[in-house]
Amino acid sequence: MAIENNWSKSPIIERTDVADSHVELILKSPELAKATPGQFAHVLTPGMLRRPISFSRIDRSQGEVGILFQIVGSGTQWLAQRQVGESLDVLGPLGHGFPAPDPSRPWVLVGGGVGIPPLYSAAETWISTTPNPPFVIIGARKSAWILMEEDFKGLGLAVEVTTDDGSAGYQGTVIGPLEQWLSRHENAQVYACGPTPMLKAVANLVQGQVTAYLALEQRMGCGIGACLACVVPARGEKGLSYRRVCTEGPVFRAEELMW
Amino acid sequence: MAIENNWSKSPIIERTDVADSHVELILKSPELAKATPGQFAHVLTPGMLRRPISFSRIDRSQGEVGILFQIVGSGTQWLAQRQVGESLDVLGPLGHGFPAPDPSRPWVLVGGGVGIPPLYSAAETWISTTPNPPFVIIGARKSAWILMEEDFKGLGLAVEVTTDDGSAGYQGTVIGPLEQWLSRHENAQVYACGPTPMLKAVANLVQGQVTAYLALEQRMGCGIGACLACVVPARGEKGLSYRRVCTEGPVFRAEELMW
Amino acid sequence: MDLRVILPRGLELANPVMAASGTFGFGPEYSQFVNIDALGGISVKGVSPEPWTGNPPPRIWETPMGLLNSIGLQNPGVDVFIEKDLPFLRQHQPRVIVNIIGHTVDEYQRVAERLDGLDGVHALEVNISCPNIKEGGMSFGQDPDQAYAVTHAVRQVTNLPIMVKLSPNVTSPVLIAQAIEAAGADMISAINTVVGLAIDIDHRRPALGGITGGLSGPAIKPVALRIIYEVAQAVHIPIIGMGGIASATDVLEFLMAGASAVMVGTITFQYPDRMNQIINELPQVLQAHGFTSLQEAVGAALPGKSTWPLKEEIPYES
Amino acid sequence: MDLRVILPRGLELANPVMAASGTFGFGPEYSQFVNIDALGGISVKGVSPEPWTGNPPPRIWETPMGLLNSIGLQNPGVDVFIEKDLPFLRQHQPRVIVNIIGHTVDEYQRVAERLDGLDGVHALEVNISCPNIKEGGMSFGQDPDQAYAVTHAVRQVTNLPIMVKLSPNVTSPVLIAQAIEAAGADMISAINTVVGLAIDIDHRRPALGGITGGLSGPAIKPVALRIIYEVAQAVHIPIIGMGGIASATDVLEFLMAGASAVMVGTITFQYPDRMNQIINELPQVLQAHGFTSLQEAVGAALPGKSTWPLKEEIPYES
Ligand SMILES: Cc1cc2nc3c(=O)[nH]c(=O)nc-3n(C[C@H](O)[C@H](O)[C@H](O)COP(=O)(O)OP(=O)(O)OC[C@H]3O[C@@H](n4cnc5c(N)ncnc54)[C@H](O)[C@@H]3O)c2cc1C
Ligand SMILES: Cc1cc2nc3c(=O)[nH]c(=O)nc-3n(C[C@H](O)[C@H](O)[C@H](O)COP(=O)(O)OP(=O)(O)OC[C@H]3O[C@@H](n4cnc5c(N)ncnc54)[C@H](O)[C@@H]3O)c2cc1C
Ligand SMILES: Cc1cc2nc3c(=O)[nH]c(=O)nc-3n(C[C@H](O)[C@H](O)[C@H](O)COP(=O)(O)O)c2cc1C
Ligand SMILES: Cc1cc2nc3c(=O)[nH]c(=O)nc-3n(C[C@H](O)[C@H](O)[C@H](O)COP(=O)(O)O)c2cc1C
Ligand code: FES
Ligand code: FES
Repeated sequence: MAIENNWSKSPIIERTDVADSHVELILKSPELAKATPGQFAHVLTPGMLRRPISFSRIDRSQGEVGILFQIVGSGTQWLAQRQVGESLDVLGPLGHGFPAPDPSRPWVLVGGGVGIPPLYSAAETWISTTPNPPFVIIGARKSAWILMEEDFKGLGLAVEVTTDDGSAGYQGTVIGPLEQWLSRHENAQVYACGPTPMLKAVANLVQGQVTAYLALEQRMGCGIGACLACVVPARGEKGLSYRRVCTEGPVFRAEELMW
Repeated sequence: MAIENNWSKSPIIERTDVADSHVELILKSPELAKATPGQFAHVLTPGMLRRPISFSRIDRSQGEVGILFQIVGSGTQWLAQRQVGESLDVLGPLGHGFPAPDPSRPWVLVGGGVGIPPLYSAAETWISTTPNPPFVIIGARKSAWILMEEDFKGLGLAVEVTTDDGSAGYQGTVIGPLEQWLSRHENAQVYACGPTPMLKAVANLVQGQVTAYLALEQRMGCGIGACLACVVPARGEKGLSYRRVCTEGPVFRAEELMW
Repeated sequence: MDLRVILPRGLELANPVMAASGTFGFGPEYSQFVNIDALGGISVKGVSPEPWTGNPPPRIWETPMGLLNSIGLQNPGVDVFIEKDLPFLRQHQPRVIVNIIGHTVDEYQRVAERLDGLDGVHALEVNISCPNIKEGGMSFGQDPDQAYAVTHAVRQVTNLPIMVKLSPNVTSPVLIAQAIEAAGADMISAINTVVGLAIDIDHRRPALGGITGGLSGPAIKPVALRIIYEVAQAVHIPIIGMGGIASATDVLEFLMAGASAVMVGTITFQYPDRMNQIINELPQVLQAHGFTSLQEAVGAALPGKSTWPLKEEIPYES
Repeated sequence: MDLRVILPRGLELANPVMAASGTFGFGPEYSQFVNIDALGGISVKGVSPEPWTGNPPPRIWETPMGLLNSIGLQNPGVDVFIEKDLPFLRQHQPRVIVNIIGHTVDEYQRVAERLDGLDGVHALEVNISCPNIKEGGMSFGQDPDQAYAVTHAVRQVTNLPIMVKLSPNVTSPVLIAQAIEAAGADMISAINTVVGLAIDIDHRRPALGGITGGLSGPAIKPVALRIIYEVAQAVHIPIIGMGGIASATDVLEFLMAGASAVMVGTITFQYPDRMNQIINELPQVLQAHGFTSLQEAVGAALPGKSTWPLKEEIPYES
């Protein structure tokens, strides 16, 4: 997949408080809208480093993308205060996103917390390219943090919700429903994004027996492969080494990752 | 003179672009309005240090004060962007201001650049307490930077203007007109504020023979006497030492200063 | 939550937040803006046996998230301190830590001797960042032998709790700290300012009258934490941490790195009541991070004490 | 205004602004955001004789106006650099400075030897902040004798212009700089990062996988300027200055403090084109401050060179 890198000032055309301390911004940007699901925007905030945020929606025809984030610190706080009409300074789309699903195989989207939005963009982008719609499993700590459930349903998808505290859906993590679904589907493709412990559990579950693409998070400097800050230990062509989430990732195959 | 220190959030009730890169803000604050002319406000800006600014007007009855400043760096830039309705976080009034003029003696106000505003507050405050109105000499590098001329005239005062480049009034510094005025007035009282070279010239001119009060500038830390950052070499009760502009000053008698 | 801190030789703080030397004068200056009775302690401006003149102005300059100062330790001398300032401090709650300075070992000893046993003086903080005028002007704090000599000399003449203040401007702060401990200090305070310089480009000269100055404020926080983290593993005496603290979460960082209490300096210039705020917020910040006491947080990020299995966890950030 | 900089052994820069090692990869990474042909030079990521793995993540952490990193000098080794990266650099204008690293004197020598005489390599920058694994792990840059030894060894095997990069984490940077000069270096680059640490209070552990890290960015600018100002008075070779540069006026500060050229690192992460902007603005900034050439500004704030009578002026700030 060719990486098209750009640097733009992208106007905010919509701003939504989507959940308790979660905000989605829609940006007008034909450049960013060339993104592949799983790629990210590196957004300028007042801190010393830009903030990486995945695309929650990619509308190529309208030249619009969404970013959906949780307010966790100074940068996301600042982002949450931006208003329609202001512009964001964004490097992107960056990184290697998810590969398109093989139409001949069943696929499942497994998202946790702020890992859900990039999976929505994957669903939206590829739903029309596969005969079987993906199954969606999304989890969060509590029901207030379940993101984009209605959006998935708007695509006509079946959505299984899990919460740690049982305040909505299945009580527990996404792993239970995933295990059940995998037991019923052969030759499946798993697309997952979420907190590291969740991704580890997915990798443990599939044990290299099922194709699983995991989108990782790591603290980043440059975001474009120059500083080697964002690494994870992973097996590449040249064996085990620290590989860059910003360029070799954020999406890795589960069996590449050494945990 | 008792120092009344306060710390307040003072709302901006008026904002005026008074000259090329000079802004005056009027603050509502009964506490600040207890100030003596020559005292200053220590204003919170985004930098690591507050910014000291003298009062340009003190209206005790309305509980309002003015600060008038030139935009020179990051702090004054930020201040210049404040709008009516916002509040400033101010420590003050701080320091020792000018003593009230002896009504039996003639007085003259000598101001250079942003040293002019505190002299206006002196004129306004004490004009009704002395039978002889003060003579006013104000200078700047160029006519666009002559401040508050109309305000002085509004008090019915005679104003001599000087500019370095001759673009308004007398070409040259305030020292020429001051010398002339002093030659015609015995037992005078000089109130001066302006750039250090101007104040030095005033001190040189009076040579301890004429009472002269000089309001100094120095880079400040705390603004309240704790850090010893803001000193100038000056003679006090205990002989020559580094004395604090923020507390022993900003107003010193010319003969105290060691330059 | 009980915020008391018990330190050696009976030094007990009502809470771990103290004013840092040189940024809080001798107490009265800030008392109109700060509830000084709520502070754990006040380290006063450095005092010497005789008055010191200090450096020529300008003495202060802003840098990115930092402050350069070259006050040059101007002070009226220990006698004036005792007569004029100590009576005020005596009337207030915070523990009084007298920061002492000298140009020779003998000067340190004289000022320490003079302060020993005085009502209202609760501890000494030995500032060893002064130039040793007998030994070529390098500071006492930059050489383990000299740091030892000063500490030892002060120890001989006082029963007060002594903390010795580390300079960060050395290759190995740990070696200095070990010398200080060996010489009989009860505590280490760390860190003093980092030597820096700014250029006044309009006047084509160094910005400060003293040419170089000491860098303080949030900019140096990582340097302070590094030194405290390393020293905490190398000595057995408590550490009083400082350098860029601006919030209660900053205090928690210092505690976790190994400090038993902290001092707060530069941020007071912007926000005079910040120490009061920090003291008010600290219990809640400790609780939110799973601590049931202040003491539990001290050293919580040190090897061994950290509740996280370092080796396992660090390669795989969660 | 002519911005060219003539440095020893025929090293000539089109302008004084270069990319700092480790923040600009090997060139191609940023080339889609930056006009790299406009840069004076590029110091590439440190290269060693064999590949280095680097430190466990997390490797980067934000601090107030600064950045902590513990990359641990991960690099593919000099052979991969020559095969894979040098061809790209060779096609571009900026002078290529290869930052070299080693764990032993011998390793430094090997990588220098390998690079000598290669088309497209214009200078070596010897990063002596690496731990000396034969001498207990303290870095080569923290001891004058070891700094001398590395510099001397590299000098033996190459005719390329050599700059040696000072560590700020020492008691006396001047002593190290003098050792480097005596060992035959053509230039000094200063400064490398300042050792620091942050605590991840949520996880009760040091924030970085490598525990401590190197502090860079505007926070350290005063430290860099101080070291450059002092070293400029103590050596006769040119200094390449860096540490927190974010603007053309920052560059002017470094020039006045004694640097002949500069490198820019951390700010590039926020603003990839900042070096281009600085180069564009520099002539105008120099002019506005009364300089008619770049060279005039170099050392303009040093004693003697400063146009201001220091003694007279400093006590009476105008
Ligand atoms: C490829 C990628 C995609 C991401 N997509 C999303 C998304 O779609 N929605 C969302 O809410 N979050 C996403 N994150 C996490 C997001 O980057 C962080 O929540 C954000 O950077 C926090 O910034 P802050 O200033 O609010 O927090 P602070 O804690 O103040 O940030 C301090 C520093 O740590 C970094 N940091 C903090 N948390 C993380 C983290 N989890 N991962 C990486 N760096 C971090 C910040 O970037 C910054 O440099 C993504 C991260 C990566 C690497
Ligand atoms: C007692 C007193 C009264 C003053 N009254 C006025 C006034 O009425 N109107 C006015 O325009 N200016 C006045 N000044 C000067 C004013 O404080 C500075 O212009 C202002 O601080 C510049 O801040 P900055 O952030 O814009 O500039 P920067 O250059 O970015 O400031 C950097 C630092 O230097 C300090 N600084 C810069 N210039 C001066 C200066 N001339 N004096 C003291 N500190 C300085 C700043 O406070 C800050 O700490 C006064 C100064 C003092 C000491
Ligand atoms: C203006 C100023 C004056 C200082 N004077 C002293 C002093 O007299 N003795 C001393 O030991 N430390 C002195 N310090 C250092 C502080 O006590 C403290 O160690 C340092 O500033 C770091 O803390 P901070 O970042 O919170 O300010 C001074 C610091 C400043 C800013
Ligand atoms: C992420 C990162 C990696 C670095 N890697 C190297 C390196 O490999 N070799 C080296 O000599 N310096 C390295 N440095 C130091 C920089 O070259 C520079 O000396 C320092 O960052 C100060 O400049 P700055 O504040 O402009 O970034 C690195 C700095 C950073 C931030
Ligand atoms: S963030 Fe710099 S290499 Fe990935
Ligand atoms: S500014 Fe602190 S004593 Fe004057």
